[in-house]
Amino acid sequence: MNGAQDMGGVHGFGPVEPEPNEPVFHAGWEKRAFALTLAMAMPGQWNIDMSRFARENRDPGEYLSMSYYQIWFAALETMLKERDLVSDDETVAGHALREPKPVARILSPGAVAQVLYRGGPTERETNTTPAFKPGDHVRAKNINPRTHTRLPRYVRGHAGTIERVIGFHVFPDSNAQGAGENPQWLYTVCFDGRELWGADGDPTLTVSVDAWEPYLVPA
Amino acid sequence: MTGHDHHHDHSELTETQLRVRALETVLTEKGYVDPAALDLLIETYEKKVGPRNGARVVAKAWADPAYRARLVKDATSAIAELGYAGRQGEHIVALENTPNRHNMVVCTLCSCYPWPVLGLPPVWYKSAPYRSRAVSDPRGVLKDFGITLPAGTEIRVWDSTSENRYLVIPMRPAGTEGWIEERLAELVTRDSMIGTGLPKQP
Amino acid sequence: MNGAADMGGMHGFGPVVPEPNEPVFHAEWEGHSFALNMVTGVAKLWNLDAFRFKRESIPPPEYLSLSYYGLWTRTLELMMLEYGVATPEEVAAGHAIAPFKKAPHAVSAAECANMVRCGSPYNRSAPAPALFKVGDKVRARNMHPQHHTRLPRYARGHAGEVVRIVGCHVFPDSNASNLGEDPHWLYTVRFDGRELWGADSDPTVRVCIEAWEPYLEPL
Amino acid sequence: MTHDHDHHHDHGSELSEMQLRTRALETILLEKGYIEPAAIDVLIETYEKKIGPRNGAQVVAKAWVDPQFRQWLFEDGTAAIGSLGFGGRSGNHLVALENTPSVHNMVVCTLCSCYPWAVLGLPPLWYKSAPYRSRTVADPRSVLADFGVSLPKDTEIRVWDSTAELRYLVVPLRPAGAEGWSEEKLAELVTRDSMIGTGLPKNPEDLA
Repeated sequence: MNGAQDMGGVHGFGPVEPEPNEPVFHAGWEKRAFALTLAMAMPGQWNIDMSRFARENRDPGEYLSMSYYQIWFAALETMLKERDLVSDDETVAGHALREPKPVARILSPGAVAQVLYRGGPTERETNTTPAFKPGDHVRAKNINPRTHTRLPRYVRGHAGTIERVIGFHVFPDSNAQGAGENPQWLYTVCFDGRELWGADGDPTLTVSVDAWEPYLVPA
Repeated sequence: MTGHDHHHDHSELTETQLRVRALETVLTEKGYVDPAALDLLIETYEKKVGPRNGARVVAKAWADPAYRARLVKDATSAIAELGYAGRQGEHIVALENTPNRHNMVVCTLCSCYPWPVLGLPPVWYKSAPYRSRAVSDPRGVLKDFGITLPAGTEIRVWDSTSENRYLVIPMRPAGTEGWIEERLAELVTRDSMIGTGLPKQP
Repeated sequence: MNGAADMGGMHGFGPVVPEPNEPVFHAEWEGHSFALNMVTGVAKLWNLDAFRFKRESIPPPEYLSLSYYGLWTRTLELMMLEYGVATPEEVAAGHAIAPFKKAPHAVSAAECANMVRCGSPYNRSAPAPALFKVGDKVRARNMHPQHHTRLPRYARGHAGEVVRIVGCHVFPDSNASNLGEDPHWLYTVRFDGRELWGADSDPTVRVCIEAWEPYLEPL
Repeated sequence: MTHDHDHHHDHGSELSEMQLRTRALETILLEKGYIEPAAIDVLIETYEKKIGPRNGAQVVAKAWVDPQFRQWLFEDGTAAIGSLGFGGRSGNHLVALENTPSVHNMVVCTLCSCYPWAVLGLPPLWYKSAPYRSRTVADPRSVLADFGVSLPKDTEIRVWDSTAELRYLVVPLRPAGAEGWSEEKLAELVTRDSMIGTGLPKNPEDLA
C-alpha cells in the first residue's frame, strides 16, 4: 500500500538525530510491547508480512504521530482482535473476561533461545529457474496495490540492473494476505541515483533494493 | 525480573504503558504467553545480542583473509561460524567498503536490520528523516552524522525490502597492522556497520 | 518538494466524509485565519507560491495533524517570522512589541473587495513560442526538487498527451523561491489511469494536470 | 461589524490554541498597521454570505438553456462566466468541463485546495481532506461511492488535478424531466457537488 510507511524520497522530515548512548528500549512498556509481539507470533499464527501490513495499514497522519513501539503495539492489538484472541472489552478491563480460544502452542522460556536462533528463513526449494541473471536490465513495474507490497514507490517505473540472484523466497505480497507463501525468485536490483531522482540527482549514488520476480519486467 | 517490572509511580504511567500492561495481563491470564519467556526475550536483546557481535565479524574479516572471502561469498554461513544467527538474520549479505565505494543500509518501508549481528536498531534508523532521505540524499544524511566523504566516492545505498539483511564491512583503519582481532573489534562502531559512520581511529 | 502535501495516490486516509449543511467556517477563528491570509496577500508581503511552499514545508507529522485552517494559521505565523513582519517574541506575546516599524500602508476594505472582484491573473506575455501543441505526446519529467513544484509525484515519469495550451503563466517553481515570475507555457496534459497506476487499475480513468513547459519532455 | 476584535466569547479556557494563535497574528498585523480592521470583516462576509455555489448554478442553468452561451462557456470559460458577473479571485482562469453520457468529469487539487471560489465559494472540508486528495486521482469510482454515486462501468472518468491557477467547473448533464423550465428553476437542480463532479444534479421530481 502507498501508506506513510513508504517514506523513501519524502521531504520535510528534518535532520537525522542520533542519540548518544541510546538505550535499547526507552521505557519499560517498550520492552513488554516488543517481547509480547515476538511471543504472540507463535500462538497467533501470523507471519511477519501480516505483522508489517498491520503496522502500515493505518491513517498516515496517525502513523506519523506514533512512536515506533506504539505502532508495533497497535498492530499487535489489531491482530489479536482479528483472530479473536483478545476482545476490546478485555483490553479495556485489563483482564481476561472469557475462556481462551485454544491455540496450538505458546512460547515457553525454554524454547526462546532456539526459536530466536532458528529465526524464520524465507528461502524455499524450487525446480524453476530464475528469469533474470546478473547484469540483466530490468524495470520495476508500476504497481499501486492497496495491499502489502515491498516494492517502494520511489523505484516503480524505473530501470535498474540485476546485481545478484538471491534465491527463491516467500512472496510478501501473497503471504501478508494469507494467500500462501507463493515463493518467487528474489533479486538485488541496482538503480542509478539519477534514474531515480532525475538528472539533478547525485551522480555518485546508486540504490539497491531486493525485488521479487513479479515486480520486474525486462528493460 | 518479573513480568511486571514497572517500578514507577502510578501517576506517571502513560496511556500506552497502561494499555501494554492491560494486554500483557489478559494474554498471561489466558495462557497465551509465559511471562518468563517475555523476560528472556527482553534480556536477550537488551544484554546479549548487540553490535559487539558484528564487530567481531568485521574484525575477523580484517584479520583473516580466508574468513573475509567466506564472509563476502556467504555471509550467513560465515557469521554462523561465530555463533550468530537466527531471527532477522536468516539471510545476511556482507557489503565491502572500498576506497571508491561506501555502502549504507536503510529500510525505507519499515525497520529491517540485522539483529543477530547488530541487536535492535536505534531510534534514528527507524525514524522518518533517515528512512526518507537515505535513499535520495545519503550525503546529506552522512552530514547529520558529521561525516563527509570525498565527492567522487560512489555511495551505494541498500534498501532492505526483503528478508535479506545487510552488514557493512568498513575499511580497516591504517595504523592497526599486527593488531589481534579482539583489539580490532574495539574500533568497529555500530554506525560503521550500518554505513552512517566510520571505524574509530587507533 | 515531496512533502505531505503531495497526497495523490496515497492509501490509508479512509473514506471521504461529506458533512451535511457544512458551514463555510467551523469556528470564528477559521474565518479570521482565512481573511488574514487574503489580506497579507493583498498587502503583497509575499507571493502565493511562497506561501504554498511554506505550508507544504511543514514536517509531514505536523502537516497531517493540523486542521485545514490550523495549517493556514501555522503557515501565516511562519511567513510573518521569515519575512520579518513579527518577531518570535511578538508571536508569543500576541502583540507588537515596541519599537517596531510601522507598515507603509494598511490594506483597506475597499482594496479587499477589489481583490475579490478582480483576483490576480497569472498569465503573462510569452517570451518564446510554445514548444508543444495539442495532441503532442509528452512525458512528465522525473524530478524531485527540494523547492516548491506543482508537478505531483504520481505524474512524474509518465507519458501523457497535451490536450490544451493554457497560456504563458507565472512559474511557481521560481516564484515560490522569490526568484522572479519566470513565466512559461502552461499545458493541460492528460494521462491514462493505467499509465499512472498500473495495468490493474481502472481502464475508464483519465487524469489531467496542468504542467508548465519545464515539467515536460517530448516523447 | 465595524471592528475586527469581535471575539464575543468568554475569554477563558474555551479559546482553542488555534483561536489564540490566529488572534495573536491578527493583533500584531493591526498594531503594526498592515491592515485596516474592516478589511477582515469584508473578506469574511464576502465568502460567508455572498459568494457560493449559487453563482455556479446560474452558470450551469444558463448553459442548459442557451446553446450560444454553452458554446461560449466551453470555448472561453472565464469570459462567459464573467458575463454573468462572476470572476476575480480564484476565478481569473476558468475552464468549464462538459459531462456527456460517456464522460464524467471530477475536479481535485491533490497538492493543496485549489477551487473555483468565484463560482462555488470556499471549498467544503472534504474537498480539502487527505482522503479526497489522495484517492480521487487514483480511484475516483470509490470516491464517488463515498458520495453514494455509482456510474455505469464504461463511463470514462476524467479527473482534473488543479495544479496551476486554472479553476475548473463541471457542467453536469441536464436531467430529463425538466423540459421547458426557466433558468431560475433549473438552477435549483444544480448542486455544488454536481459542479465538482462528486454528485449529480437533483432529480426534477424532487423539486416539482
